[in-house]
Amino acid sequence: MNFEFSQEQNLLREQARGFLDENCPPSSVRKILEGTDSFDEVLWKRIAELGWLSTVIPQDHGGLGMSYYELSVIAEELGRALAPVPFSSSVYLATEALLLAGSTAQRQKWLPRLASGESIGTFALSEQAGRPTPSALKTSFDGNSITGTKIAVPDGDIADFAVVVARSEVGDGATVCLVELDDVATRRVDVIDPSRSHAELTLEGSQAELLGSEGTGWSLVNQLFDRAAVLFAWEQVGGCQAALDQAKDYALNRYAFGRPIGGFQAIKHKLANVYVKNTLARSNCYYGAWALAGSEAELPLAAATARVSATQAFYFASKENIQTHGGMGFTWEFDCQLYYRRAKLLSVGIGSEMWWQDRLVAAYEQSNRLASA
Amino acid sequence: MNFEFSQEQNLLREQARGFLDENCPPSSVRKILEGTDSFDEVLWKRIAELGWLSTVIPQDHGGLGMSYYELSVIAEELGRALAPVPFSSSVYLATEALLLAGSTAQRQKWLPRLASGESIGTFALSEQAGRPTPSALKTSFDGNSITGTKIAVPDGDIADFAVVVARSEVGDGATVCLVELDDVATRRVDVIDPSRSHAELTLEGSQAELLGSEGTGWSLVNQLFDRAAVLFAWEQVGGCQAALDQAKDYALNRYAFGRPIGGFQAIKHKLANVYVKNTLARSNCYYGAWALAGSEAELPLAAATARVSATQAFYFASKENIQTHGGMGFTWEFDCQLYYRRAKLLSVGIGSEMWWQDRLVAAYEQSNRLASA
Amino acid sequence: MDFNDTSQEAEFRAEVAEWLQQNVPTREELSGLGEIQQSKLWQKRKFDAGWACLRWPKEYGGRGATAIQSVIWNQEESKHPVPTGIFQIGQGMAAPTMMSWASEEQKRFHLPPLASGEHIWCQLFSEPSAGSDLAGIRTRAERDGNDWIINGQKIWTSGAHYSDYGILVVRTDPTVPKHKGLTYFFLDMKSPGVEIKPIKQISGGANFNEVFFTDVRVPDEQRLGAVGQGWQVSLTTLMNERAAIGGGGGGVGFDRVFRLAQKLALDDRPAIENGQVRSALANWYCQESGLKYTGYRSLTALSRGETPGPENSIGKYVGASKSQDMASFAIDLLEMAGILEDRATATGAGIYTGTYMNAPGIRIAGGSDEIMLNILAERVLGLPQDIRVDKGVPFNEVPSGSSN
Amino acid sequence: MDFNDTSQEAEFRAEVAEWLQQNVPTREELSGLGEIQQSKLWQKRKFDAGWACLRWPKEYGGRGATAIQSVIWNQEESKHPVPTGIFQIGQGMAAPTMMSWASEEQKRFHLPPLASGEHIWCQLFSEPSAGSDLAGIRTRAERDGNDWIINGQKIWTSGAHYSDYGILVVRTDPTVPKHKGLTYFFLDMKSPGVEIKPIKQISGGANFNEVFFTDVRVPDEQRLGAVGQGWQVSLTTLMNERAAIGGGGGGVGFDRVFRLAQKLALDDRPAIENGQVRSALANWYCQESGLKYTGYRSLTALSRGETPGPENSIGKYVGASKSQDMASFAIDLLEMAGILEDRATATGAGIYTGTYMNAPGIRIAGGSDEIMLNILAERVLGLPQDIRVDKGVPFNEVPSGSSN
Repeated sequence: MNFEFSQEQNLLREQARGFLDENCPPSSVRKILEGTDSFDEVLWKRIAELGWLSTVIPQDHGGLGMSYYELSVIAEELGRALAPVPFSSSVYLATEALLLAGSTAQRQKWLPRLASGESIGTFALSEQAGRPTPSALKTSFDGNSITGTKIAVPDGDIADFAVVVARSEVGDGATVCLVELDDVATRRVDVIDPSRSHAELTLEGSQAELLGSEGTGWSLVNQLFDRAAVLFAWEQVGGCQAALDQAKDYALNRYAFGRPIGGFQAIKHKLANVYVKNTLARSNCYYGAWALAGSEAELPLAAATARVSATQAFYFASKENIQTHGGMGFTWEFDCQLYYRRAKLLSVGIGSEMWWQDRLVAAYEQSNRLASA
Repeated sequence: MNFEFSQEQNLLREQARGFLDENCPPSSVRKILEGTDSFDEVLWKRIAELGWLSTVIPQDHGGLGMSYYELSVIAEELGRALAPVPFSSSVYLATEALLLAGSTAQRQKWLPRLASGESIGTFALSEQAGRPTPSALKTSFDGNSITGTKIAVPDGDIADFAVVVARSEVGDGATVCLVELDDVATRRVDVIDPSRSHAELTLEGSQAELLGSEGTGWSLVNQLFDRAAVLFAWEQVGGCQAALDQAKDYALNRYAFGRPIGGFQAIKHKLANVYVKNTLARSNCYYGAWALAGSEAELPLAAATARVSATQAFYFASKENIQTHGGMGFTWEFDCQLYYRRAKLLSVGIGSEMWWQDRLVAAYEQSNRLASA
Repeated sequence: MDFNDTSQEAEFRAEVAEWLQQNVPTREELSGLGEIQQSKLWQKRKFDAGWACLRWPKEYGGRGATAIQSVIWNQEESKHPVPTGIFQIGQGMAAPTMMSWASEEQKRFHLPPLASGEHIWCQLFSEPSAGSDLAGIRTRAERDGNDWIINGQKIWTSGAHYSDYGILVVRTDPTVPKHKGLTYFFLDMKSPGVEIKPIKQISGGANFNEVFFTDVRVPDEQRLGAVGQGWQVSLTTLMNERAAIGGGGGGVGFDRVFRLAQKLALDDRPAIENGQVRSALANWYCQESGLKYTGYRSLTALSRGETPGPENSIGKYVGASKSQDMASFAIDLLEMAGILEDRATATGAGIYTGTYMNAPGIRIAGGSDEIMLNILAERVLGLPQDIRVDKGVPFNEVPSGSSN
Repeated sequence: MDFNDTSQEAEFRAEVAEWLQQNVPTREELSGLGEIQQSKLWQKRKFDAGWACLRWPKEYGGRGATAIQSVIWNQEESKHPVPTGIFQIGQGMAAPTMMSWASEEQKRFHLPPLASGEHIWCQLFSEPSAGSDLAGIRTRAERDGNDWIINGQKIWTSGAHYSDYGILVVRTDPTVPKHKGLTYFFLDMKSPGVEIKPIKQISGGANFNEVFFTDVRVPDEQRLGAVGQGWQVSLTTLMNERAAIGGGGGGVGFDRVFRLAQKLALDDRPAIENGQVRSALANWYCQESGLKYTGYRSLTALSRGETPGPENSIGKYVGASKSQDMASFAIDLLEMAGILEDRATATGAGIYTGTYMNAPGIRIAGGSDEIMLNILAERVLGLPQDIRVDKGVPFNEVPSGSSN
């Protein structure tokens, strides 16, 4: 029994933190937020050089073949640094989709490129406002080409290919395709956190190939979401911790009524409550990482638990960080906004808190059915 | 435009408060809580003498024919005093049911007796755990007699008659009957707040007469609940205020670390939050009283709004009152428990917070449909 | 208790409604004008017809109306899309302070142009190191003959760039405890040495400014109250601020989220049918309704001649977090589309994200949540004040950490 | 990170499981015995076989086992319905204090009977006017030759009526600041002048007592630490208290409410299908799961030789309110049947109301919510302590209002 990261993993964390402190300070995030670039290309190249993109990709596909514990460590640090790069799209979504359902040819073609950073992948599901369901999908796939519009696709303007969910008349109602984006019309759209770019994809008979098999797409989306949820949750927990650190530092150094505001119980108890939520979320992320690293059966419940608690914790930490800063926290100049924006972006990225609460209870029901069967 | 009680109504409040301070101190409540009596019979007689039972009963049925504003004032004061008498059962439920649906003969027979306190009435709906629905009702009525078991009937052991909801094969699925309880087996049951007695009624072909018409019972239950909800909410708001007063007094007089605990922000902000919830609930009760006094169309929404906010406020005020008292609040000897018990009793008495949240949204949907039609 | 008008009230309402009907500026009249010109046009028209600042005495440009008449006016005016916001600080905060503290001559000179919209005023109170602790301001005023010379910096000044005058609190004696060394002035915003810089907010807007003072001269005649009495004068302003912003947080309201939930699908059914959605909506309705009727109760008190008290702090305190949480919830309901701010892409895009980004400011402006709770605890419930380590300490000896 | 046992751990677990299988008392053995006798029987059996107080050194009656072995033992033992609670204070709080502060002779004399269950100890710390402010106790001890004479009152003493010994903090010097005038003793609970009265709780139970001291003599040999050093000795006890109660609030757990929601109907469908029910359940699951794995992380730290820190305060803080709200919610789900405490009337009746009535005590006992938040803010986050008006003030000059 051992419920901590190993020494090697903690060493990786130290290295990652040191690297990001240097190569991804808040000013880098702000540069993307305020500028026209879609992502920090220099940072992305360096991350690729460090091998982070290839962490869980098998060695025979150009990866490091390490475990999800290492990837969790990296995710937390990227979340902490609010890194403005397409890591979640390319690694947690596109890479995982290929690992889950890619044919040998697809894996051989794409995994080495994803591992090296030569290609960026993403995932496109949403077509309209509201929670996606198979029956509401309009995008159609005829075996070779795909037609439909996908909104709010993360990194859609910079990705080389997208894993796209289309309607299916058979099976679970959905089919997943791989679409190269060279000839696809993409339009960058404004989102709540401009440090992470999003685009609308207009697919008009674009060439597409099946990923997995027809009519099993919805099941694949669910498996993919469970895996990505753990890694998104680690990013969120990293953000939680950074927001708490920022609030605490400010509360120690800002004086009112002749003393640091961190000495007033209103602030002390607020930040203690942030700490409590962060700690519970982090512990649930440990559980999630363990399930992702090995236990298929426990993954749906563990992933939902990590995801719900991390989403709630980041919203709370980021809004109370602004509140602790008072008026200064509401200025563009201060970095509080970066966490608050990212909190909301990450919270709907792969489905909202509500959606994951529902999935959590469904997973518990399922695990009970299995236990009693 | 005028959104306050009149001078006469405020005078009534002062009189009621003075009367209850004298005749219903916490020690009276505790006597019923700890003893074997079902209610404070002396207090009940005095309340009857004051005419409170007859407030809204028309003068030609032995009542005072006053408005629901006066009854709201009385309800708030009874709630504040936690009066251990069958007022809510007899006045908000049984009397209202007769006013809503009683035949001339039924009104002539029962209203004068309810007005004078000679008879106590109650209302019996629940048969099992969970939210009652027409389709789940098992109690049957054949036109003359009724058979079934009703659980957790307030004042069921002391009431002279009960308004009982039975299954119906026609209309809205329910029929309401009036059942005299002389020959009905009643068994007092233990409940969370023993200062208000409850009983199980076993109806085995007991004589019963129709109240209203067959197959309109569920609609009657809903109308009755809307009316009772406003009055329950006023009792709850009275309890909120008393719990806050108790907490505030203690916080001013209890010292820790060399100063009153009411000077610590943890306690200050806690009690300020209690005050905020109480104030919003009270304002919603004003709205409810106004709708009950005259506006049929707005009543469902106003009643649900008053009820939900008062239920939430009383739970919060009563639990944080204990918390403010620390260990002393957890002792049997202190009166904090009286509010905490009553809060939960009142919160499910005519349907839980969840139920009323659902009703609130339904009422809003309905008022929108009406507005757009 | 009666929501309906008395017959006099109904008559007054009809008169107001008719005048508005005939005098609200048309689109043509407003076209080509900026927001400030539009506001000034409308204010002047009201003033000329005797409908400006209804409760003010006639000699200062008002109508001498009752509180309830003023409420009726506001209710009727709010039915028309007319711009009114830019006069709020001058008419709602500076003017009541002038009425209490200025000379008769000053009142007759300054109040009519405030009522007519000719002059816009702003408020120069907060400083970078004095927010919640407002009495901890550092901007200095030093006497020089008949003038005072002001040096320092103010922040969070709405409308400084288009204001004619400002109300100003400064420190005239740093060697006495903080509340005792303050003095209150009003000044011409065009005075030499006044420099105004907009502050960009996290929401992207720039509704506030920093205002820098470099050797700005203000004549002693523009002092309100005695030297050292600035805190008491400020309290007049602040009490009126609370009444002015008491209404709530603005932004996304219940009805909008309700309609969104009716329209959006959740697992192929209308989202409004989901129990979690219903419960959240019900709670917000209770808050909105509770604030509305709390406001009505305050109006009734006002119409009876009572002063609205600190209980008005409830509105902003409850309303701000409600807006924030409703916006966050609405974004969640929209799922992936919720983050879009691109009106070309999604219907209603930007409305919820806009409120999400604005709400944190409402939780802070005009007294943070924490200050509101302190006010309620101390002034309504009578609980003790916080322990004050700076009490009785000369201002220049109070610890200030790195925040100075 | 690995939840599974190493091979040595698995071997140890098998050994434990087998011994438990063969030695847990049968129903027949326990029948006719009260809870205390049952507990003593089981404790003695464990002690005789070397399975009592595993982490203690062998010479004091333990096994000298590792932290992880102790965890494995607890996990396996908890699978059997054996009574263990009455020894918690003695073994979990008094014993660690003795180990740090008592003489070798005292340890050899007192620890083995604690391990064997022969002696039960209680804790005499809180007083009516000293709860959160524990160092504000007033019970006096005055020196008389080789004895100390104790007068005063303690409160919230679990098990005082069946305890053999008690650990006790008293004031030996009221003229110095409060933390400096305390001294720590242990005493024989059968000493003349000790009077014990049960306290009835709002939940109806009486798990706690008031203990009155009238001229109770305690030999100076039973002092732990120096005169005036009582606060430091108390901290040893309190740190262990926090670790002991860190596990959470007890009462109604997630799985029970989940099953209730599966079973109950809501609008003629299983309640578990309702979105509000699902959302509430999901949030509680996240809390329970988060506490569980936070606990595992502490165990891992423990097994690496680290001391569990104040972050253990989270368990009780989160768990208590969770229990309270879950019980309240379950009662609501049951609707009118929720208030029944009559087992004849309703299945599971009394379980939710019982937790509802018990939870407020958990939010207070062993450090209130507010104290827990202060501990987390100060000791984990490093935020400043509250302003202390009693700091450096002689205890008998500290304002105490009407609470003395």
